[in-house]
Amino acid sequence: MLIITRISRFVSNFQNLVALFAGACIIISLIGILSLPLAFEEHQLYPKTLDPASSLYPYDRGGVPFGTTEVVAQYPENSPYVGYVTTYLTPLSQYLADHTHYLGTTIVAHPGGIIDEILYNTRGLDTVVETSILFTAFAIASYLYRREEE
Amino acid sequence: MIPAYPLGLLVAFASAGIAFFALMRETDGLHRLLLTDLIEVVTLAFIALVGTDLAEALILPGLVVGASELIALSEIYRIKEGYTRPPADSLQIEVMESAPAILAAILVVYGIVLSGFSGGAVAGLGVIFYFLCRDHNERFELIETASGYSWVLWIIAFFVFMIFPEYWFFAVMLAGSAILVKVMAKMSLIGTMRGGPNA
Amino acid sequence: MIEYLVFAAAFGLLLLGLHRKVIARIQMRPGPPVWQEILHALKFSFKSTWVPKTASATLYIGVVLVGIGIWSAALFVVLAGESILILFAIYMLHKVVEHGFGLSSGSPYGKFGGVRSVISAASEIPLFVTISAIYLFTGSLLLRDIIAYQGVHGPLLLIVPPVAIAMYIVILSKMPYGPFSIVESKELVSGYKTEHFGVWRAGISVIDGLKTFVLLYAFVAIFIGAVPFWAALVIMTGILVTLSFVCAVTPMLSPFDSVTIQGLITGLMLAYVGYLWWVMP
Amino acid sequence: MIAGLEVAFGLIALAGAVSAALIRDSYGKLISLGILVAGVLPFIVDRGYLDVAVTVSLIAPIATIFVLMVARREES
Amino acid sequence: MIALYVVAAIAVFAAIRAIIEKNTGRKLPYANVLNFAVAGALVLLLDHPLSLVAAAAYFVGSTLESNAIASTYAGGVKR
Amino acid sequence: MLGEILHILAAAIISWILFVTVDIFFKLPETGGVSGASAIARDIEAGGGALAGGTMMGNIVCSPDASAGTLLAACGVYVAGIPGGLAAALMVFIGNRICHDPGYAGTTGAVLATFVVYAFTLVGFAATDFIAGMVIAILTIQGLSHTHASRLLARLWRVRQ
Amino acid sequence: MNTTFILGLVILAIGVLSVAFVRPKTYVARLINLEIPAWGLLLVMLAYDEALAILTFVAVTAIGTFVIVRLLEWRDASC
Amino acid sequence: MPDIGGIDLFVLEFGDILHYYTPYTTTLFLLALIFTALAIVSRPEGQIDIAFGGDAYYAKETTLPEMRFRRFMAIACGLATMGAMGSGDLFNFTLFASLVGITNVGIVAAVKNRHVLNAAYEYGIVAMVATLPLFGGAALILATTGTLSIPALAAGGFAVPFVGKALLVLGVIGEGMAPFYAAKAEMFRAPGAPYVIMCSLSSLLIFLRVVEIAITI
Repeated sequence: MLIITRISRFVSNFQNLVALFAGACIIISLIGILSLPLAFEEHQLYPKTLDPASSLYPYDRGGVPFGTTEVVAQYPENSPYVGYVTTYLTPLSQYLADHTHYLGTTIVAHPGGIIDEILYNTRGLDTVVETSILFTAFAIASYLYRREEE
Repeated sequence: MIPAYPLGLLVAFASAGIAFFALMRETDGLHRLLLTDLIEVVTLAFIALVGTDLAEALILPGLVVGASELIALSEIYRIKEGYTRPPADSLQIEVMESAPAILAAILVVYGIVLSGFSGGAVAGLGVIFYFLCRDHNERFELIETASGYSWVLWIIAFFVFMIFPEYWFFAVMLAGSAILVKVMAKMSLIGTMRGGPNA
Repeated sequence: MIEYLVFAAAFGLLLLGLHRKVIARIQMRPGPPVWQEILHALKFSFKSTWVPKTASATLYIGVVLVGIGIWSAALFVVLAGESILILFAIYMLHKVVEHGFGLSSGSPYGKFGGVRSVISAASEIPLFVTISAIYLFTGSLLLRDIIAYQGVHGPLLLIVPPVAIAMYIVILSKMPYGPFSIVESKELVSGYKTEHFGVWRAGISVIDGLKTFVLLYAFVAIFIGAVPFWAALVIMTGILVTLSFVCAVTPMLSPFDSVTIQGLITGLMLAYVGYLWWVMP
Repeated sequence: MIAGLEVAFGLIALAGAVSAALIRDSYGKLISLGILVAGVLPFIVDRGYLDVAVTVSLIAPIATIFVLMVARREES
Repeated sequence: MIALYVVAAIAVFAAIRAIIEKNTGRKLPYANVLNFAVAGALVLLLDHPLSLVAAAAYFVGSTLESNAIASTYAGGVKR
Repeated sequence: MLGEILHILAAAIISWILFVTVDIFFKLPETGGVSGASAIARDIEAGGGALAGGTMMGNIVCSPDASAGTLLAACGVYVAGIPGGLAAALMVFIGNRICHDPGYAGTTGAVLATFVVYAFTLVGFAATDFIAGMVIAILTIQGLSHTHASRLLARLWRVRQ
Repeated sequence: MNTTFILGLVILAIGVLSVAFVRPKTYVARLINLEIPAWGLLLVMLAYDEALAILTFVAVTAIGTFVIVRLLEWRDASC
Repeated sequence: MPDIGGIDLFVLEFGDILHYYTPYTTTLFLLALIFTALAIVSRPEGQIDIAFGGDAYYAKETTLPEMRFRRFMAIACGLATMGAMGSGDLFNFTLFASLVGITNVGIVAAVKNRHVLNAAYEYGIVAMVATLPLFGGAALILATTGTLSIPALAAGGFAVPFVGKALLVLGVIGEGMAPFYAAKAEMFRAPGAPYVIMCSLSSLLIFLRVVEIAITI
């Protein structure tokens, strides 16, 4: 009975909460290490193909601009325009792609490109949720901050 | 030859274990906050190890989640500990007069070119750096409103994607620029949340 | 439909009355009559009713309706042989209803009841171990599949007795006057129910009746299998009497101790399920 | 990149990381961090991500300046 | 290629010197040599106009960093 | 192989002379441009060096000066000929502004170095030689012995005065 | 499985250790040490060619540093 | 897919991310909806506290801006919970779980009581740290199976590592289930019942959901 009381005293103090959770995570990490090696599945969604010669390197996924591109999506039937954004280049990025070789990242970060395709089209809901998290966090911070100001 | 993924996982799991061990031993609130930042890094390592385009698209939300929770928690910590007096002066060295304007200009322009999340973060950093060294008495609400509207724009863009996919071009442009404005505004707000007149 | 509800609520209240009676007899008291709880429910229905000034009115009323709603749903889930996951989800969400009762009134006693109900959140965890153990055997969580499985292989009570014990403890933690019923212990007046009176209290009685009936009936269905309805009622009464014995002879634990004990039980159950998982082909 | 160079810059990065971890003085830590960055950048450039390299090398000092804002108070 | 090896060797040397030096003020010149070496190496690694920009950005950035560290170390400007 | 090493050494000497001349001409050893430069000078003096030389070294650390100009100009010439060198000069100029440097030593040095390096590429030197040479040159000033380097610079500074 | 990847993992591990067992145990030391695993992770991302992620990660890390610095500043001002 | 939540009632498609509702998740979704509606329409109660050692009692007032802010957070929490209930994608689910964590902190962060803020901060640290098991678990499952879609994983043919599931469950438990409830219990001392119960409801619901996920995949 004594040990139970001691455990419950430890658990009831919320200052120990983080330590408790950290302990649980350590155990899981150990299980993780013990369960190695885990094999890496080779058939992944949205695999990479690298073409160092391309001016879009490392984001050149081929395809025809304003046409279709092969994108390994989970449910291609749900995104009828899958692959359209992947090949799209705005005039600016087209200019960069034509004249330089090492700006692939900038070109792809500019609207269009595979990452925008994933972030905005096939997995757009992730982005919605994630911006909501940002929004909520800022709502909390700015509410607290401005309440102090008054 | 050991394959890369299990090796990476081994390091990631070990790092997670070490980080959690430190967290378990730590009692000070602010040190705990710093350690959570460390744990964010380990989290991203897990995602980065996947190594596909999808992983990259997942790192971005992961990053934003970590940063935003850090912001909210730091503010709660400040209120909880009752640190209410704004900091008196910032760093007073020569480069603080010369560097911010140029660097911020470069970063903001580059951020606008990038657009999207990455652009927002880069441009936001530039704006923070600028505000850090200048007197800032711009309107807090104004930036907030701008960011709110851009959020709405982005949501609209998302639904355009889902419901009228034939207007995808319009949607991708809208989404890219709205996210840019939104993230930039949010990030620059941190720069202004340092006390001072109407900050 | 409605007659099932009325019957279940009335029978559940009758069981609760029996519960009080058995406890009283064990403790050498005469105890209230068996139908006392039913009378209570009827009595409260006709008493004057309003909402306290400090209360959050909508929540104060709404949560009663939600409580009745979820347990009615639970009853039909059990009767229709749907997924027991839904049943247990409702069981867990009963917790939220308790919070709603406790916190909505603004009374300190109610609030403490509500806070304790958060503390006792550990009592739900053995449930999920139960679920996973059952799933290991039956490969399905639909109640009708489980009953069908037992029709072939015999009652689960005999196949996996520890799991049945875990479920028994889960039911025990929801019984009044038991070792785990910290949310309505007497130092908090009536715990989360303190500030609900009149029709609202009658509503709570209905919830309690339905809850008791559904949990016991689910126990019979999950661990004993298909039996005639009257036989099920008899078995339920029998289980209730054993529960009353346990409640009568054990002291009430302090809030955190009760949680720790439930946590330890969960740990044991996890080990057991892990063992089962290991030895199963 | 040629193996010898990889080793050289890897050593720089590693030395920077280890010394940043071990040095106790804030300024020393920051300088070691600069050494770490110096070791990392050639790897980025070697892979051909010049835009990334430019951004990283501009952002790294900004982060250092942020840290300096508190390091100064610590020392005084 | 020899140029690249020379630069890399100097970089390693400078990094080690900077690390083993104790005094902050005297560390910085060594770090400065490292910056020179790495900026040179960046261009030598990749012969492209943009790598000039990268080298310049790196050099300016790290100089700014050294400047900020040194100035803060000196106690900042007295106003 | 050997020829290239000799070229690099020659380039090192040429760029050494070039940047030290320009820096001393622009009075870098006189005062620290920023407080950090003065602090480095103090530390070097405390380590047995000369103050004027230390100040110049501090200024080299804290802002892109003629040495940086030479290096970047050499890089510029390497990647794009004369226009590259001039672009490098522009970047050094921006760098000077970022680092709160009031002078124009870096820009001047870069423009001068562009033409010097270009001229030497016409006589058989490679621009890469100058990059490596410049790194060696800066090593002799900043990286071998602060004491001796600062005394040498101080002596040169007295000549200028 | 190349140098970048291994180097990244090693630096990540060093960094995690240095943050977890930081000496001296001050906020600033921990804050600076936090950058080490970040650079290790950057190298890991680089090994998988996740350039855009690197770009964002660097910027967000700097912002995160700023958030904590700001908190420390408030703390210094109030204590 | 194993029939543990019943058959799919309907499926909502957002590109690669499906939202699907079984009778089980529909039940949970409806409950979240009901309590969100309650949080929208009801006003906070005037909590009465006793000053111990005397007969005095005092009422805690909730100011209007505070109430608005907390109501906003409660609604956000409800929406996040509803999203997590239907989500058919592991990573999306973890994002919703993180959103639930941060809104839970937000619901109590507006309270000025130091004790409650302390609890909220501790809870916030755990919620933030829980992103490692959550995202780590999702990433691990993605790497070892090559997909994130729950229906696809549930259809079988994938060897989902046990660690991945354990990480996911642990992450959700960290968002406020037993035995990590201590901070939550303290958070409940804050006034404002309709909003505070959203904290408990949301963590219960996402826990119920993750149990279903862990069993199905």
